[in-house]
Amino acid sequence: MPVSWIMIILFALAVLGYVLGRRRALASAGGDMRNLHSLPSYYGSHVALFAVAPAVALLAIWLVVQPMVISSSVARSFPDGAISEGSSLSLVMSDVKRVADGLNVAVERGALSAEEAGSVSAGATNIRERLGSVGVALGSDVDSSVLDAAQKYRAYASTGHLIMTLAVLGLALTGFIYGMAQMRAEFRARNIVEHAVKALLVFAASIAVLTTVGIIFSLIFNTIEFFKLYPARDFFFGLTWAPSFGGGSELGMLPLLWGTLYISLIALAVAVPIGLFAAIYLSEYASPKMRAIAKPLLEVLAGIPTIVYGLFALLTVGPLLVSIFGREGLNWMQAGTAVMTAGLVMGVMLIPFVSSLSDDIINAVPQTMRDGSLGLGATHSETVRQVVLPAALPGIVGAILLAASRAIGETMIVVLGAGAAARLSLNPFDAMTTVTAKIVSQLTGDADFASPEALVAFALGMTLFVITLGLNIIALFIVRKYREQYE
Amino acid sequence: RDNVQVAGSSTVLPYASIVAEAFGENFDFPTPVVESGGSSAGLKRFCEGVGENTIDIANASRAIREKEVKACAEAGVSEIIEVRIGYDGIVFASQLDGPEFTAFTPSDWYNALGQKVVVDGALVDNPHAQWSDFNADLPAVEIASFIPGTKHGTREVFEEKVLLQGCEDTGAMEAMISGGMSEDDAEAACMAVRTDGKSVDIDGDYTETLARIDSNPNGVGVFGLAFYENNTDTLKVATMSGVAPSTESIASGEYPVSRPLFFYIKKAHIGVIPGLKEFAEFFVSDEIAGPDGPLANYGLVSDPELGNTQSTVADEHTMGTNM
Amino acid sequence: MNDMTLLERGVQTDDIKISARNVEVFYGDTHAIKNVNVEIQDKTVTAFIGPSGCGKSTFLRCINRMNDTIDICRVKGDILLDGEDIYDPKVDPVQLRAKVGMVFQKPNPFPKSIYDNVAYGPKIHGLARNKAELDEIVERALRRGAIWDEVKDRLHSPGTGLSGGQQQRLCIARAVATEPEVLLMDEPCSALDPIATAQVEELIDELRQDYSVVIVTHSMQQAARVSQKTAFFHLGTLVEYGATDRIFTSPEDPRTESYITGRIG
Amino acid sequence: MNDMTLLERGVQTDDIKISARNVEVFYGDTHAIKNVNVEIQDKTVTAFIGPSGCGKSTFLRCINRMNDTIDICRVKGDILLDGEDIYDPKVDPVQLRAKVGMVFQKPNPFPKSIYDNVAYGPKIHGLARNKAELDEIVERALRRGAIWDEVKDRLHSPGTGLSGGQQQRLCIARAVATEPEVLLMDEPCSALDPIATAQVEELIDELRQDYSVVIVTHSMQQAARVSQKTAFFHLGTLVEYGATDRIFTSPEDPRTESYITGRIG
Amino acid sequence: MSDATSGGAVPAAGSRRHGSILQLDARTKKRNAKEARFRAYGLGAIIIGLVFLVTLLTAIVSNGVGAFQQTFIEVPVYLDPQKLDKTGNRDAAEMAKVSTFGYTPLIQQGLLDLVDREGIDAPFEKAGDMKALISASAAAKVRDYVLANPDALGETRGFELLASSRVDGYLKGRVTQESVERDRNISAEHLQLADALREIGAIRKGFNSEFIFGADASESRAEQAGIGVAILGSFFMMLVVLAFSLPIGVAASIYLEEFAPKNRLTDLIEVNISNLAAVPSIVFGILGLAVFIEFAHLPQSAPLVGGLVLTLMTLPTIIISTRASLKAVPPSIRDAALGIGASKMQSVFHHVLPLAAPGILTGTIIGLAQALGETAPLLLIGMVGYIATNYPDGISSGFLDPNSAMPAQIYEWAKRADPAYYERAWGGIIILLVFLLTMNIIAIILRRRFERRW
Ligand SMILES: Nc1ncnc2c1ncn2[C@@H]1O[C@H](COP(=O)(O)OP(=O)(O)OP(=O)(O)O)[C@@H](O)[C@H]1O
Ligand SMILES: Nc1ncnc2c1ncn2[C@@H]1O[C@H](COP(=O)(O)OP(=O)(O)OP(=O)(O)O)[C@@H](O)[C@H]1O
Ligand SMILES: [Mg+2]
Ligand SMILES: [Mg+2]
Ligand SMILES: O=P([O-])([O-])[O-]
Repeated sequence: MPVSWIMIILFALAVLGYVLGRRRALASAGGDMRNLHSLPSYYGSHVALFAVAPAVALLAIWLVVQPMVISSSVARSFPDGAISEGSSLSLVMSDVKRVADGLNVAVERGALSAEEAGSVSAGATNIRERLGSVGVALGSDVDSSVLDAAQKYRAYASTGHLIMTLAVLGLALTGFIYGMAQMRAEFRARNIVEHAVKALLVFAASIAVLTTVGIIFSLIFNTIEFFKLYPARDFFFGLTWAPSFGGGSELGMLPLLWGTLYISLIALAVAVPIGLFAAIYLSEYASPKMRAIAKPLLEVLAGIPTIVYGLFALLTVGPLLVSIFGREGLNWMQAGTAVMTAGLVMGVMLIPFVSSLSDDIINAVPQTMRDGSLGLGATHSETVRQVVLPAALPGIVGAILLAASRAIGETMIVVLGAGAAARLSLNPFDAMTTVTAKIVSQLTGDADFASPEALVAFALGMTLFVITLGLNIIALFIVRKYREQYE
Repeated sequence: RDNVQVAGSSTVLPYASIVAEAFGENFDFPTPVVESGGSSAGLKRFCEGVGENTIDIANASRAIREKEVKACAEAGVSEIIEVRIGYDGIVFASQLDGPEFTAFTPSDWYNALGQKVVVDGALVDNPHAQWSDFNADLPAVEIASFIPGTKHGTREVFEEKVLLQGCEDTGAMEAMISGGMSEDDAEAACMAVRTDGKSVDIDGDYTETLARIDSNPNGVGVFGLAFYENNTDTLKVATMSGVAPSTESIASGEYPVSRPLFFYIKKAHIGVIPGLKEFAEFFVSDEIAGPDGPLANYGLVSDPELGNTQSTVADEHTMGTNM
Repeated sequence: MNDMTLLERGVQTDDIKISARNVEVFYGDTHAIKNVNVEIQDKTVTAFIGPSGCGKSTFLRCINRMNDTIDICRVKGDILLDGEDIYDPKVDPVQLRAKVGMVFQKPNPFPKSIYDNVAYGPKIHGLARNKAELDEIVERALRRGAIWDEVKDRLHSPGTGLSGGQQQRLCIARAVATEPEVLLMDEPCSALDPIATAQVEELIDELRQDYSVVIVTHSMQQAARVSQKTAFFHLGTLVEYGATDRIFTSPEDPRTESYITGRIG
Repeated sequence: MNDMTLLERGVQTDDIKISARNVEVFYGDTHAIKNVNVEIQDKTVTAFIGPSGCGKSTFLRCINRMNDTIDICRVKGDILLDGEDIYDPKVDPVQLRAKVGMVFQKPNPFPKSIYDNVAYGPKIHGLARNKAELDEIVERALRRGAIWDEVKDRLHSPGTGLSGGQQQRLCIARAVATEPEVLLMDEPCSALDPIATAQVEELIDELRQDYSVVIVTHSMQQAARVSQKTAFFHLGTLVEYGATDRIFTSPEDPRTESYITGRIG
Repeated sequence: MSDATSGGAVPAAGSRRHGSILQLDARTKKRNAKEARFRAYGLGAIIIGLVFLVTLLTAIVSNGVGAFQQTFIEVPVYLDPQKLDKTGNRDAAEMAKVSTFGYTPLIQQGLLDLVDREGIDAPFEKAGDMKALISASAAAKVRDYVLANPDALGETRGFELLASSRVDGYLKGRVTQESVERDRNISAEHLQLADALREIGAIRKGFNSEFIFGADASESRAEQAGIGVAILGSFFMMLVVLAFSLPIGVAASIYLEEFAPKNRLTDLIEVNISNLAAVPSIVFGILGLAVFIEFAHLPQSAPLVGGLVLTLMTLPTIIISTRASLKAVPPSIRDAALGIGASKMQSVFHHVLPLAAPGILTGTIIGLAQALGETAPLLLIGMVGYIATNYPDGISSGFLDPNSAMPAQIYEWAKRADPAYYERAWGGIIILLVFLLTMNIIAIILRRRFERRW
């Protein structure tokens, strides 16, 4: 039975469980839900939950584990000499799997009958071609040992699948009956259901953690590879960033890190005051109408594609700055692309991150706080600065951190606005670049993908990850320290 | 999967997309998907392994490297067909109504951008501020050049065919070697670009270079021939060592700065992915890749040895085996 | 209303601190205060009494324009402070509120330390020249709020961690710290035990020497104890206003009488 | 404490609803409740009195485990409801709170309509089978909370737009709507006028027929009027507990006496 | 105790002014000035923001409106059976063998004939000279027509074809007689011819619905490119993002803010989430490639995968804003619910969450806006390039078939050499913003319903 069918059956069981469970619980309470411990719907959900959750969990685990078990047992039975020169067991196994899958697909599409598929032999038919015709690619021709293994694989798999189907449906039924058996008036259905909901919440929270794990895993191997090719010391403490194709690149990350910091700082110096003042104005001073219009308008700033900002930096802001700070003006600036250009434009993009979130948080501060302050003869601005903002601080810090994060992660504006020069300089009118920009450029560049010049992207990603982690930990402690809770 | 999946170089992308579009129009196969993302990223995905969830063709603006071939083989991609589709000309262009940048030599570029140059017989840190400082025929304007960033394969070509050449021509190379550098070091030093802001690396694409030149009248930029040909109304191109860039002069080898473009086919997918072989053959057919085909029309320098390429594809001739 | 005639005479005496003329207040469509006329004397304690929901708080909030903060609230009529219309566009509500302090019905300490709660007013009004003076002001205010002993050891812990009654006294301390000329107190003793109540009443009495105090209370006894004048509100109207003694001994309006004797609510 | 002996006798009587043994409560390092032992009888009104900040609310919140929500609050000792330890890990605080309802010191209506405020409890406890029944429950609760007349025309306007006293009565109505077995009321009449107070007291008296009511009050009179038992707290300790008559007429502890006669605060 | 009186020793600090409330005292004036300044800063901030917005929008609109107009050219084409059906038996398979390359000359000849017939004075003799006027897409259009209507062979039919991007640019003023002087693709004479054809009505400018509904085209056919398929790609991606990131984000926030025990582990998760917000988006692409394509074997270039990657990228934004707004809900609300016997779960879902809804929606708006405009991660999972060529033919193929997304399409166009694409890129941005605004308006309406101050 295909997995989708099993899912449909489980779903049907859940619906049935809900209806029957609810009914039975009500019946046990003499039809009056006031005698029930929990609301009737909780009882229904309870039965549905027990019918489905364990079964789905089993199904999921089984689907992941079965192929592993089968391939290891097939691999074990593989004759030692059967692996040809220059190949490896894992490669052969992936061929085995592909052949096995291919035969299944062929049967499904009617290219082979089930018996034919079970009895094909390596010599008789050109399997590679026949599988090819149903869209299954094989890395090399199929020899008999692979074919045997594939047949074995198919046999195990179909047995496994049968057992799985029985086990899952059995478990579902057991859960169903168990759930039904508990349908008594005094049964604490709500607690169980809420535990399940809580488990869901935990699961959702753990997705964030899993993402982190995933990111680390998808970066770590290539990072290690990079450090095998390039000395870590030079990477972390090198003052020059000069990749070159012929080898002999200098890949010191400090200039990039400095650029990242510098640009983010300027961006925040623009976005935080503007955003915060805008938020304050919107939530404290603006008429509801103005707020209803201005807030979403500002939010549009967050939605303009960054490439537009990049072009804006390159074509408008850069030349403007040059005309003021360039040779004709103060002579601090050589060209339009500079930290300042990118920082300013990025700051504009980040305004809504600060303004909209802060506005919501400020708006949530209870009116009694304001009344308390105004009643003492404070001006509105004093109230805002000394009472409302401190009360809203944790949320505002969150918004600012989000903006900072966005600044660190931004590429397009940096590429177009700040130039691609990796440089350690204090002058904000110099061109610089950031870690993120370089991750993108090295990753999409032309260097040999196994060379340090390409792999450095992963090391940069990893390092940036660790650094921002550190910054976030610091931020957490600061927020803890200044947190104010109203009421 | 019933469509051909192509990924890789953004330089090859325009050509591949022209072919893919025509292929979709003229064949019953669905239009191939051509992703961009860079030669390296494309080859990396190409070498992930065989099977439906991997790509069939990798475009590259350089030849696949030894190490990559090895990595490919380790992942089971052992049979690769290499197809050279033509050449990408690299040109030097400036604002149409900017200063008279009409003729360059490699020496000029080396003098303008090299880190160490020869002045009055001595090797010194590059002191040149204006083009006319070293070549009176060039305009007396600030040096402002926009060259491909170190991520671009074009940069490699620029370094080897222009800077290194210029380094030798101006005698800087000699001065370096006589100054005690090994030949390799000297070569590396020749290809080092000054970092004082006169030369700006462009990590983006030619559109960005164009925008930079738009906003800086004295700027000179490095472009692909195709890009230039589509923007002749805003750019003027300079000759290199007296040769004007054109598909003809590049094909004949007169114009020195160009690089070959390739794509790589996963042989294991031929016969499996419908239309793969047809697409490859269509790509290199005379109608398409020939000197009058739409590719050449768009700026690809068509390969004088296109015939060989066609038979490579037809025979599914993989790399590393003899013809 | 006939009981108003009694007041009309007082209009020109200069010890009138606040006089309200034909005040009407609306919350949206709800007519919460109906044509109220009242004159509040300086250096007196005036008590507002009346059943819950009759508009005492609303009227109180009119006097220092705290109603401005409620969007849907509209105020009509004139309220004069020292003969000046507080709803005059030229009037700065901030300056007004510095003069007319307020203690709210629900204690609302700031989410700050106890010290900062009290020091806040003096700081913004610049009442202290230095830290020592500020400390002094804070201590004095907390003592007057009858809460000093309970909090002197935890001045820097949050004001929100206090008990209900403590919060109420903190808010009183906070209000007196700014030395307002008029102090509006909305049920300042509702959460206080008798002893604390007595102390606050003592404070009110003390304040009366210099200032004018308006207090909303539900306790007839308290009104009788602390106030010299009493105003009785009912369903948004000011039913009767006069000397406390008189109101409690010989109310003129039958409604006042029923309320005092506990018959209407 | 010697006054406890008086209670020890009552331990085995089966009309004990709640019994607290050696309860200690800490807020961080502050020791807010010190070794309190008390037995609260069923179908009785018990009054907690004592100066502000002495721990009445804290102890009250222990009884339905509302203190769980304060991070820094720790409770030691046992509190038994019908003989079962409510701090037992097996106990579901939710179920407990459904049985032991609470009216908070500061009125805290939900920012929803008046109707929804009251209907919420019955809804989540499944007390009504249909809309009509729910309407009935809501009306009855609002009537018992002595606020029906004032809000019957604006049931669907927000509960937060009510006056202080109205909010308090709304919260009372909300609590009785769920028909708890024990009702904890933290100064339920603090913002109420005498008439409303009388109505609430009537309600309390009515509730006593079936349930157990614990009320915190600062008004000796009120304690005397409504309660059968009175507990006097001082600085976190339970100083004296006994029949209300006795406490008010012949207190055993000198502190109780001083408090009742208005000498300590 | 005599707290109340013992404080009398302190001199009444800062003797109070008894001035008129109509006259501001010096200090109040100063404070009011400060207040006014503060307020002005706020207003200024908003104005600055709006000025930037207006500047950007003006730039976008002025650069992009051109994309919504397109030049068409009406050409009578003689469908020559000799060329198009060599066998003459109208066999579809046989006819399909004639590729677009076979059709091109017929079309060009058709135009040349038209020019001659109308007596327009033009220095062109060869059919090939007409190439510069007509889009390369024309051949496919005619071919499709012929294959669908074999009966038309031998007749002359009028086709409304796309003009080439240069002619289009000429009519829009982007290309001028002078600027084409150096253009290898077209000459000034062509432009004069175009003018003449316009006089007789064979060339006209019209609304470019193809741009809004069409598919991408190759580099050499800027005039044919449309963003329609990419819109669908983005649409399906946003469906995925919304379906996953909002529930997961809110659920995660609820757990962390309301249920999680406050310990090291939750701190770790918290830090971890804010850290994810700082991960460059391309790294999410790396992750997506590894997890969804290489590990889970989901198809490449599929909106489903793109959506999943963007979901992971948006989650931190939603979680951070949701947590901030949950934190802002006053504890008394929770107490009130718990006090009448609601479970923690009920108090959260019934009371806290609705009050936090505005903040959640804001986070969602911003997160989705970010996701909608993001290109970098799509680069690695194969959604950037020449991809969107066909409309998906159903819901599941909408999620699974190769497709691009609006920002990726725009990014691609902006890179292309033909200046006509530059205009399309901006036009695409206009459409992207319209899409974004529609999305926002829905969220904003919802948000306003939840907003209230208590
Ligand atoms: N959340 C808290 N954090 C720290 N301390 C607290 C907290 N809540 C109460 N306290 C302290 O515990 C003690 C007892 O407080 P509780 O609220 O129980 O007093 P109470 O008897 O109810 O007083 P009142 O009559 O003023 O309401 C007080 O000293 C108070 O400051
Ligand atoms: N923000 C508001 N929105 C709408 N109506 C309101 C608002 N505040 C008060 N009201 C209504 O105005 C009337 C007067 O309210 P007010 O608060 O002045 O009463 P009060 O006399 O202070 O009562 P209490 O003694 O209960 O505090 C009441 O009916 C109340 O419901
Ligand atoms: Mg009131
Ligand atoms: Mg209390
Ligand atoms: O994209 P490229 O690899 O050609 O630079």
